[in-house]
Amino acid sequence: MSMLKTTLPGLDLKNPIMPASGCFGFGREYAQFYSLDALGAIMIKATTAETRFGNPTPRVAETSAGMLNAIGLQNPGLEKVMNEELVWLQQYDVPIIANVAGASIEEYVHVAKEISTVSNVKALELNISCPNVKEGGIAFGVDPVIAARLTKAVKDVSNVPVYVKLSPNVSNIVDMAMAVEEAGADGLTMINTLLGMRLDLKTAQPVLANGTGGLSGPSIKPVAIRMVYEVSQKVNIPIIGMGGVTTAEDALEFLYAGASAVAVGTANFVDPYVCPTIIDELPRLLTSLGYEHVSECIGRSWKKREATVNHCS
Amino acid sequence: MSMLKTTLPGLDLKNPIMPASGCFGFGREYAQFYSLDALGAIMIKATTAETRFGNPTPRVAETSAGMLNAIGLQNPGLEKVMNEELVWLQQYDVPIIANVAGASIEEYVHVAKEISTVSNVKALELNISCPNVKEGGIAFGVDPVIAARLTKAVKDVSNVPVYVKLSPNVSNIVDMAMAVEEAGADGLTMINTLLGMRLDLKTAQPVLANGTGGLSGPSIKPVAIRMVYEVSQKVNIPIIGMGGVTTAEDALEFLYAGASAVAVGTANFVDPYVCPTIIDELPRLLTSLGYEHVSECIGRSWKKREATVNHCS
Amino acid sequence: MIKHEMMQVVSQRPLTHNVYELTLQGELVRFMNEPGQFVHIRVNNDYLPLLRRPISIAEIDQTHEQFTMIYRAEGAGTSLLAEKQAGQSIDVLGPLGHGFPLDTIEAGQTALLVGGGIGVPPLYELSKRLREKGVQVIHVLGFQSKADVFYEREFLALGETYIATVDGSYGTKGFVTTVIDEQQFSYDVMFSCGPTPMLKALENNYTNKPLYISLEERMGCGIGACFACVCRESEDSTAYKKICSDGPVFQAGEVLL
Amino acid sequence: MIKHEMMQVVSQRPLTHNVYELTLQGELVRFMNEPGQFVHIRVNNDYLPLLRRPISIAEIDQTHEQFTMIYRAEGAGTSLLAEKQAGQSIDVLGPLGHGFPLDTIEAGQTALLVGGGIGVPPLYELSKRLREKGVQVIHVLGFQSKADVFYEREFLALGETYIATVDGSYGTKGFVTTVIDEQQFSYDVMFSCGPTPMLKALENNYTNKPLYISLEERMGCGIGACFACVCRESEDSTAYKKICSDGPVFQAGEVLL
Ligand SMILES: Cc1cc2nc3c(=O)[nH]c(=O)nc-3n(C[C@H](O)[C@H](O)[C@H](O)COP(=O)(O)OP(=O)(O)OC[C@H]3O[C@@H](n4cnc5c(N)ncnc54)[C@H](O)[C@@H]3O)c2cc1C
Ligand SMILES: Cc1cc2nc3c(=O)[nH]c(=O)nc-3n(C[C@H](O)[C@H](O)[C@H](O)COP(=O)(O)OP(=O)(O)OC[C@H]3O[C@@H](n4cnc5c(N)ncnc54)[C@H](O)[C@@H]3O)c2cc1C
Ligand SMILES: Cc1cc2nc3c(=O)[nH]c(=O)nc-3n(C[C@H](O)[C@H](O)[C@H](O)COP(=O)(O)O)c2cc1C
Ligand SMILES: Cc1cc2nc3c(=O)[nH]c(=O)nc-3n(C[C@H](O)[C@H](O)[C@H](O)COP(=O)(O)O)c2cc1C
Ligand code: FES
Ligand code: FES
Repeated sequence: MSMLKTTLPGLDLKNPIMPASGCFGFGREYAQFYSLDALGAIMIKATTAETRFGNPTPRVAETSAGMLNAIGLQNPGLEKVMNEELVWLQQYDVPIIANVAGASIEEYVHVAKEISTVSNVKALELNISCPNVKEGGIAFGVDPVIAARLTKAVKDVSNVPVYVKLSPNVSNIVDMAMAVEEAGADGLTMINTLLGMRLDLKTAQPVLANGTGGLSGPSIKPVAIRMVYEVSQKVNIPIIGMGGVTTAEDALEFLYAGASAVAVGTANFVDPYVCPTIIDELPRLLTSLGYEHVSECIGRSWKKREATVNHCS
Repeated sequence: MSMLKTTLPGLDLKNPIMPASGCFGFGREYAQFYSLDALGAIMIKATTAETRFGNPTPRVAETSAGMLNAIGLQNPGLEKVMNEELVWLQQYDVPIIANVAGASIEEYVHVAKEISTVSNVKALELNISCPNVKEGGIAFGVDPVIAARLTKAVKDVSNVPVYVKLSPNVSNIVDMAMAVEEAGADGLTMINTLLGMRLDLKTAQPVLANGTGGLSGPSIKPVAIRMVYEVSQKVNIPIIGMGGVTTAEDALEFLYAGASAVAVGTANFVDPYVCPTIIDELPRLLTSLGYEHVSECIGRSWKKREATVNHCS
Repeated sequence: MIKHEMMQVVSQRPLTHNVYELTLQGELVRFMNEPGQFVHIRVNNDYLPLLRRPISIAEIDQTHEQFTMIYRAEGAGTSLLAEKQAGQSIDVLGPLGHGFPLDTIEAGQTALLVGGGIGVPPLYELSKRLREKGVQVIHVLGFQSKADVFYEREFLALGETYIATVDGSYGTKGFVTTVIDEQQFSYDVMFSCGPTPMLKALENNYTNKPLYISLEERMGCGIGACFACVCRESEDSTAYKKICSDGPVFQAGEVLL
Repeated sequence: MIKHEMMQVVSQRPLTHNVYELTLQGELVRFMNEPGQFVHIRVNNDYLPLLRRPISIAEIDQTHEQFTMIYRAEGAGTSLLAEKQAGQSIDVLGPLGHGFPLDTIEAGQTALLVGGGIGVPPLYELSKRLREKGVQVIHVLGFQSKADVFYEREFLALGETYIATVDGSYGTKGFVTTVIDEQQFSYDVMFSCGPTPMLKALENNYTNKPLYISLEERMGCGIGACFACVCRESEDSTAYKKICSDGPVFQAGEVLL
């Protein structure tokens, strides 16, 4: 397994594969299928200061090789997440990346400050890009200035490294990435969902009660790969890549593009074992392609072969 | 057939279905399969001032329910398009929408001025959004100010109405749409392709010689529907919608979203008869849903039922 | 215990022009116990369609490790499901959720089972289990028209069965509530599954006896992880239930319809 | 004349561990004439995979309205194609492009047919047609290893046949050029299909006789409409040819490799 070992700010990962936020709850459900110890890390569902009910239903719709969701940040709220979910997760030897959300900079700061004190929370993931929250989420995600301000405010209070989750719904993803890097982000996670919509044939109305929703799944992978490729060449902080990953081959494509680790979202709904399956298959895939360590693949699409052979295992 | 009759600035359409630019060449190839008279209109391949070879090959790659292309505006150049392709197209009773491209405002203006004098060219489609042209195309497509300036310059010289083709690779598509509307655009066409990428598993290199390419096909439909829905509520000029249309149901979804007509791109490669098939099936579909005229469907997702019952046939 | 298994198709047959009965075999059946639970089915190995489809368990046969589903082939997923043939295998996740509580009623008492359209199937296993327990069952089943009626004979074999059709082409013209109002059944517990407007009508009109209802919602994970399928507990609180894991069966009033 | 037809699978059989021979039947065959043309195949009704796959016509049987393809099952599309069985139908667009020009050689003359790997198939129909015309044929076929060799017997039945394998496990160790250089064949026209490096080597090394080559490129439409498959005519001009409609067969020098 040591060929998969990966080190990122705040995170000592057995392997670079983890479930993406919002697609794995707080782990309880998937623990019915396999031990969560197998995972590199777990990105838990977005947490806000108070309990949130989120959007009306229907909240999901299917598209060609993808799905739309408009959950609307439903979560049990900071207190319950800290006192129940994170405590329950302590039984596993797996670092937690806490996805932090809010409707104001103050809310983000409050949640970040508190949740980053929990011992198994090894990093924060700033969810500045959720397209389903209307009270301001959108503005954070598409404006480099606000994103940087938010990043800085959270960095100031966080006990653990801060990863900023980028929205793909922007003209220039590199600008966003560089702005949050400069503001002190320790890493990036990307991409969140693309804003999309589906209309019902009979009623002509949106299938989602919320109207629009976030597009995820295999259909968005080419956009995600392009963005990781662009951003990884311009920033010096690591990237956790995601968007449509379903197989070990998909995960490898993200590493090639420049991600240091890979998250799996929608695919968990299709196959509850998808994360451990990818973790199992990755070493074989790497070996078959002549790699000795996963780190050799990172950014290989744009780095010279020579430049990547010194791996850290 | 009169239930499909559609009138747009410069365009008297037998039906609202037309092949999208770049996916139909100049019509010659598809004329081997059916008479081009069947089509509502034809959007011809982007035309530039001089012959362009475009990008190196491979120029296409497959993705989940989609494809990437990086053709790079290859075309025979203005003179040949005017003297050969458009002359050949005269034999058909079908309005031509000429897709105009260039590397500078001057080139756009020159091409627009000349090509808009050809008698079967009933409208121009300003291709400000081609993600594959590096010399400046991108800037036009993501900056409202430049897009407006270009639109105005072309409007000043064009003999026919000007439709501006919007890029989806922007933070705010409504801003772009409103900017070009204010600059005098007679209509909008949307969306062009999403910028994407695919890496080869063995070499770790991009599959496309150009690196990135434009994503099209069913996978992008939810993004296109969302954008047409947003823009159609904010502008007073008509929209020709596109992005992943494969069936009559898909076309109807675009009408519901707010498009007045619909273009079909990638699907032509899969099924050369796709346009006439959609045109055949549309009346039956409309009737089965209780519509008497295609115009009743336009913007139905956001308009009140009452507001749309006065149709124009 | 939730299992994931490639189950074998034992048989598939049409019950009406668009409703099919599909029987699957596999070890997963051993874990099925409550009537009203469902399975989450992946109809295709690739991404078209991407998501699983939730379908109720209509009958459980532990002896042969088989269970039966009854579903309407309508959209992309169920249409593909209808093409499956004996000998093929299907990717099943289940059993999921909590079913109808059998312990709310005792031998000798009477249960009123009210089903609407494609909500009828889970009532079949429920009815069998209630009968096994010595409970009397009355079935009131609503359909659009005569052509949509299925399993009348099967329900009749278990107890009194009334059919309502919206267009009156069979049984009583009207809704299940038309039958219930006409017949003035005396019963102890009502169990129901069907479209939300029907469940609402039952919840509003028949308040003097316990009522259990099974809900439907579009799902992502089907196991409680994604928050796609929630419903509120009441209008003025953020408290919620997940239909996939807390339900799909709830007591009337437990959640907001 | 390009046709679009749902053609019937007559037979499918493996030739090597990953190369298959697939025979289809249908009216479309009537329009096939030039050896070296190809068909564009939709392997699935849905969008996975989305694009058609270009495959050469390896043999034409007008009597039975059948034609044969030989292809390597590797990626998503060809792997699905390999699952098709007799009796099923496949969506075919064709025949496409321009094949090898038979009129460049006369009865009594000798043709040298040089194929590499999965470029070998179109040479089979070509060889048959040349023989029909009274032309002598010599075949030089290159493969990776012994396990990859196919159709040796079929080619032998038409004329002298030399095999080269990269690892030397069968025939001559090396490339097709190794064989050609060793044997010093005397011939009148060379026809070739295979990987671009091979075609380049032929174009550079054997310049004293006419050479026709068949090219491959990733395709969109397959009929000349999308500009996906172009190649330049020369380095210093914007002139180009489309492989799908102007080719796939070109005379050496006509396009830039
Ligand atoms: C707990 C539960 C039990 C069910 N039991 C049965 C049953 O026994 N028999 C039966 O015929 N149907 C049942 N349904 C409804 C069934 O899930 C849908 O009819 C089916 O998912 C539609 O899929 P499709 O491929 O035909 O439609 P599509 O239109 O292709 O579906 C698109 C998406 O919407 C979802 N969807 C569409 N309609 C529904 C719906 N009514 N409920 C939930 N999701 C929907 C699909 O699952 C899919 O994700 C049940 C639903 C739930 C939640
Ligand atoms: C004119 C022509 C004739 C051909 N004849 C044959 C033949 O007789 N036998 C045979 O085995 N192969 C032939 N090929 C190559 C064949 O088209 C590819 O092997 C096949 O498309 C790969 O598809 P896949 O699903 O296995 O791969 P994937 O990796 O799933 O393909 C992804 C995409 O890339 C394209 N692609 C991948 N490799 C190639 C390639 N080498 N050439 C063109 N497109 C490619 C696919 O068509 C598809 O669009 C021919 C190609 C051309 C252009
Ligand atoms: C149902 C659902 C809920 C999600 N919730 C969150 C969330 O709470 N916070 C967040 O940052 N991202 C959320 N996401 C986005 C995913 O973490 C991920 O970025 C995205 O889905 C792309 O990955 P995928 O294609 O593998 O799903 C959610 C996605 C889905 C499908
Ligand atoms: C191969 C290819 C070439 C294209 N060339 C052009 C072009 O020249 N000009 C243009 O405006 N759009 C071009 N497009 C974009 C299409 O016109 C269309 O906007 C896009 O493909 C989305 O529609 P679709 O999903 O139906 O293909 C091209 C698309 C493809 C796939
Ligand atoms: S479907 Fe995911 S929580 Fe119910
Ligand atoms: S594949 Fe479209 S032009 Fe050749």
